[in-house]
Amino acid sequence: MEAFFANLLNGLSWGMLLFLISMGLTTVFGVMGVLNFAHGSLFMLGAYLCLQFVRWTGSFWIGLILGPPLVAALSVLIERFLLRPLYGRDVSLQLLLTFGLMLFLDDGVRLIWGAAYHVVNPPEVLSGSVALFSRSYPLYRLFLVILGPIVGIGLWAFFTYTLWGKLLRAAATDRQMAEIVGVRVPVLFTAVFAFGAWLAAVGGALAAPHQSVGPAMGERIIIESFIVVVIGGMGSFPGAFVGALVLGLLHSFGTTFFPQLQMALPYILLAVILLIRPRGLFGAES
Amino acid sequence: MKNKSLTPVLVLLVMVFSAGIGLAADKPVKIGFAYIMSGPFATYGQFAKQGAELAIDELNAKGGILGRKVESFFEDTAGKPDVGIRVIRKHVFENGADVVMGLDSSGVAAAVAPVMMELKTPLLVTHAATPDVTGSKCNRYTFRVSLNINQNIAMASAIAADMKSKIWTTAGPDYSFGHQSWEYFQQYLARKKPDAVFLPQAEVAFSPAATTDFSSYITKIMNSKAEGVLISLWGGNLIDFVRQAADMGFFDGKRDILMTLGAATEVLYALKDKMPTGIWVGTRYWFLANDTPVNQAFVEAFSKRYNVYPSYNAHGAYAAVKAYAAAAEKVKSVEKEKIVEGLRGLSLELPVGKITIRPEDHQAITDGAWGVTAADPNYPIRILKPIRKFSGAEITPPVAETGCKMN
Amino acid sequence: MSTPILLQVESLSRSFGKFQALSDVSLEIPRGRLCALIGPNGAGKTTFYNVVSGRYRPTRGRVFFEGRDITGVPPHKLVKLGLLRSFQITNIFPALTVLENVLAPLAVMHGMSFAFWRSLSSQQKLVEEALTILERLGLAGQSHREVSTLAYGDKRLIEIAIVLACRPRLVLLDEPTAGMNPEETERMIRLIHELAAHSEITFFVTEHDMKVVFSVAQTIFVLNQGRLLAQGTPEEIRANPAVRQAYLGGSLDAERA
Amino acid sequence: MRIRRAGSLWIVASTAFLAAAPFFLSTYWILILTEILTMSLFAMSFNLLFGYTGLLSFGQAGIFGAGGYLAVLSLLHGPSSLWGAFAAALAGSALISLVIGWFCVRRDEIYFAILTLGFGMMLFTVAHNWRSLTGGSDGLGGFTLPPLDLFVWRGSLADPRHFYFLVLAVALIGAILLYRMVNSPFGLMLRSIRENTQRLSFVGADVRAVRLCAFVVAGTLAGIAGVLFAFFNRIASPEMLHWAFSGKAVLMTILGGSGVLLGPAVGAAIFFVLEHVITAYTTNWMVFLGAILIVLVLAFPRGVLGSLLDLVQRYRGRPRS
Repeated sequence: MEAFFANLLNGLSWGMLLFLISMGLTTVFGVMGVLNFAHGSLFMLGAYLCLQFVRWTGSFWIGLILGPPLVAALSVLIERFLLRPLYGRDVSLQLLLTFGLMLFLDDGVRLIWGAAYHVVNPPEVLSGSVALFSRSYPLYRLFLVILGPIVGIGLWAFFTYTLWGKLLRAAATDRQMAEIVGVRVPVLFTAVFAFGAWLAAVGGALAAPHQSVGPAMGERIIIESFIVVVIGGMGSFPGAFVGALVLGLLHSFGTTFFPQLQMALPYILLAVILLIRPRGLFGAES
Repeated sequence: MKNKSLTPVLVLLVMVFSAGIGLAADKPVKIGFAYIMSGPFATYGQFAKQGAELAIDELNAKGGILGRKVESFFEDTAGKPDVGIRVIRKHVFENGADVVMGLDSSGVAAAVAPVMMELKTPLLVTHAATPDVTGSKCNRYTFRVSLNINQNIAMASAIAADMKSKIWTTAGPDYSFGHQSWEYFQQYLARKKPDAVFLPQAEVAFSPAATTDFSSYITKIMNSKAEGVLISLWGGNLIDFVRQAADMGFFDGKRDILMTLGAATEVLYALKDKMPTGIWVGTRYWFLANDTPVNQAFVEAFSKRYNVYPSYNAHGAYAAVKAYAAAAEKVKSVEKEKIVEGLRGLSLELPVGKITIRPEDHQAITDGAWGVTAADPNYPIRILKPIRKFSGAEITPPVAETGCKMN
Repeated sequence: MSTPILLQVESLSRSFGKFQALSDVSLEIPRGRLCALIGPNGAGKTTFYNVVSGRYRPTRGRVFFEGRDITGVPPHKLVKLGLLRSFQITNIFPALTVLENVLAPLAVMHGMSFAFWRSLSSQQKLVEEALTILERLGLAGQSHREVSTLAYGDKRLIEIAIVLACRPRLVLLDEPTAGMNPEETERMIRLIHELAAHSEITFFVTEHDMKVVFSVAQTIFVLNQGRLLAQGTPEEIRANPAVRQAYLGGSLDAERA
Repeated sequence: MRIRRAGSLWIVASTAFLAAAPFFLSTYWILILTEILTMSLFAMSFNLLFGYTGLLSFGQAGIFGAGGYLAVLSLLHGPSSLWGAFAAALAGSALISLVIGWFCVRRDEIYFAILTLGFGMMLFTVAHNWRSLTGGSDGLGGFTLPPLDLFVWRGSLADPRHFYFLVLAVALIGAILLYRMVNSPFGLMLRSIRENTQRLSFVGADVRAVRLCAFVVAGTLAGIAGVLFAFFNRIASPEMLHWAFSGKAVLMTILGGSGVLLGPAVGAAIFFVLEHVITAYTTNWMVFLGAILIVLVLAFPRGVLGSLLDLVQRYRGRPRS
């Protein structure tokens, strides 16, 4: 029983990180139709910037608050000067461009911060562990598990109740409609891309105390977030939440029960879901 | 590209003439290095480069090899077999390397080693630990100056034999390195301790290389009935594992733990005081393991130049350059076939201790050291105290066991 | 073979949830007669087309084509039988040339979808057939242009060309002049007349533009709120008070004026 | 099809160059050229799906790698015959692509891409984890290269020049096959599917079957390219099946131009030469490669070859057809 709960918590905390990253990915895809390969690199930048702020100020919170806006600012430039010329052209060009961006950023951080592995400590309040089911469980992980739904609810409220949120949602479901009702699409696109980047960077900053910070940490997570987005349904927010949870739990329980298959499990899940529900769990069927 | 056609002819002419007239001293000795210089494991390439450059500068300061200057070329294998083969071919055909050294990933080493038979150029493996390179895939041109899996695991099993744990499990990377480490551990420990029990394959914890969240593997081990754990994770994986395991109460003293590469300095530098104390850890070279003048000079020169203590990969590259120089001096030539003869059976004093390259399989018989992690105010990182040293002879499996058939 | 009635629809109904899009529509289209379907917005014209062309299954009722029950037969099988539809929004192959747009359906018709070793340009028969169709539509001169570079009206013609390439006996034309300027509309009307007169093809048109309908059709069917309101010659329809009522008076007269 | 005469002149000239290359290039550049040709075949096979049919496959590497493994397995456990190895890979990769394709061609666009990625990664897992058969992560090597038996003449594949000619011949055959294919009625079906899948099915074509056919052809050619790659490196390694390797084909194709048959080949050449030039100056080559890619995408949106052909056309004053 305690093993079950431990696995549950393990899966949930990993799922929550995945959720944050996939949220940005799915928003950007849903609204802009851009599949951003460099999304993982923005996640990585969030982690590195957090590391840098921790070095300067010693405070994780400052890194968490100040790092992501910087990444968002960078992505405004990326959207404005690199992506924008490609709108309306073949989607493959965006794919290639963001792929080039990924190479650039992944190796670029190595030039700035070096190739060594870096470690960011969790903030004082969240370090250590608590007793749970006759086991000790890291406080930081519990923080992630709780933070996930809070962020999820926050985003949900944002998308449901605020004007910007409604606009985003409208644009995600029907871009032309948004244009007709007078949304300034270029501004919206920039904002959406920056918002996605901000979410990715928040994820990166939150991941920093949890895993070592190194180049290409984004490359590892990008495929898993792709899978989350696709099984959840492209552009679907609840889909990203459920997809991330499913993948997180599959990871933790799969390790215990299907160790030989664990590498293939996400892909098997992906194939099965896409064959049964072609547009993902929460995707609108065409 | 156009005048490439003339290059071989010219080179040949130059060689013939220079051999005849004795102008060989003018031509530098070229060493081609192939390491991971990009991506998540780039730190290994960087360390190796530091070690190699230190060794080359030392040699050149003393007039080079046989009076010839030593030149180096570095190429990035990216940790991929096809790229590894391409850059080794580039070294041989394009850079005109007299010898090639390096290789971090076992997969790359396993792919490159057989190709050396066609390239007819000596290869000194300095990091990759797969037994095959000096085992089933051994060949005339492939050598290894660093510790391999078998040697390291022999030490691990010797230490494990003295522990009270009977039931063992493993946490390792889910590729050949992790699986082989576990298989040799079972084989060696069963010899020393026949009543040892090993958990079946489905109950041990092998994690894919891309894993960053180890919690489920840690949970799996903690829930098993194992008393002892062999951890063959390394690099970033090990750092993540140790941090997450510490938070989950894994190091509560209830189980015996062996980390085969826990004493790697890149790991210790990253973890600093997050590395628990009192854990048995191994490495391929520990900078405090012996106090010979050679080692002291190396550690001093290295830390002065780069501001960090030398990692095992830095030592590997350093050792390879020094071994090559020694072989060249021994046979008074850098001609490839002669170097092969020179390396066979070569003995020399290195920072790690005295090594001998076994002529039968080209594996270096090298001393090793494990130790228990401890805090020391004089060092920014955890150090090993006490240290248990092993002689090369006792940890190197006999040639018959390696599966090597030298041709 | 030559049944006088080409298409026969028997009490066709289709509902979406509670909404009854079509109820109990019955009509007959004789071979060679140019017929049109009209009705105010939301009258069920598009649903009717979608049901007849096999995109939707009817909730009730049957469709017969040349005496054969085709209820629920999918579109690509109807093509083989000779029943085709054109699309309201231009539905062509944008980056292909004009000629290729016609060759593609022709290759399908000739069972050459999988011929991978023969050169396309050496298929004389195919190319000639394609050029004949293009000539008829006045597009032969542009056969090597990419269709995405054509004017809107010409793109609509490509749509017709694709349909003709499938050797249809009955073509459902869904608003063939939608979005066209007067000149293009004029040309389309002439074309439909000409094709109807000089080929074996029967056309069944829906239109918004009453002018087009009344200048083209020999028989007109009026659909209102999913029901067949009236049918007859243009004169009869014009005189029908129920139809006038459905179109809120005025509009029919306005068209005439 | 456009600019035909000048185009065929170029093709004849470059074929002549490729055929004569071993007589004046250094061994290293012959090896690089061998790799370029192998990757060209792989990328062109990918482009039959991507550029011509509009299907972005991220699982192409899975079949490429499977071809390589099957050839090596047939050498290790069967006769030492080059043609036997090719036959095993051909049959195997055709069968594998038939099975994978059967599932994947039902989906469009991004869903097709992700689904193929999933199947490719399943194949990767098999190669990576089935240690007793595939050698696991270290790959499957240790075979002796079969003799190059041309019935009238015997060569040695260990000789880089002989190996080069084999690769050149296979790549040329592949290119000719693809050329005939894209200019056939079948090729027109593929392009029509790319342009408007729904429209084609409305004129009575069996779109799924056509797509499946293209998938099998592309897969089989990829498998053959995989054999060449495995033989060239003397090993079949799991990396060959990884999605990142498919990514390489995507990269080369878009770089060269997906709208032109030889675009992927040009892209492969650019990629290798770029890599070579950049690594000669810096070890931080990925930063530069990334930056150059970004510039190329913005400057040559139709790929280098595609954009060049456009330029030539504009120069000649003909309207873009």
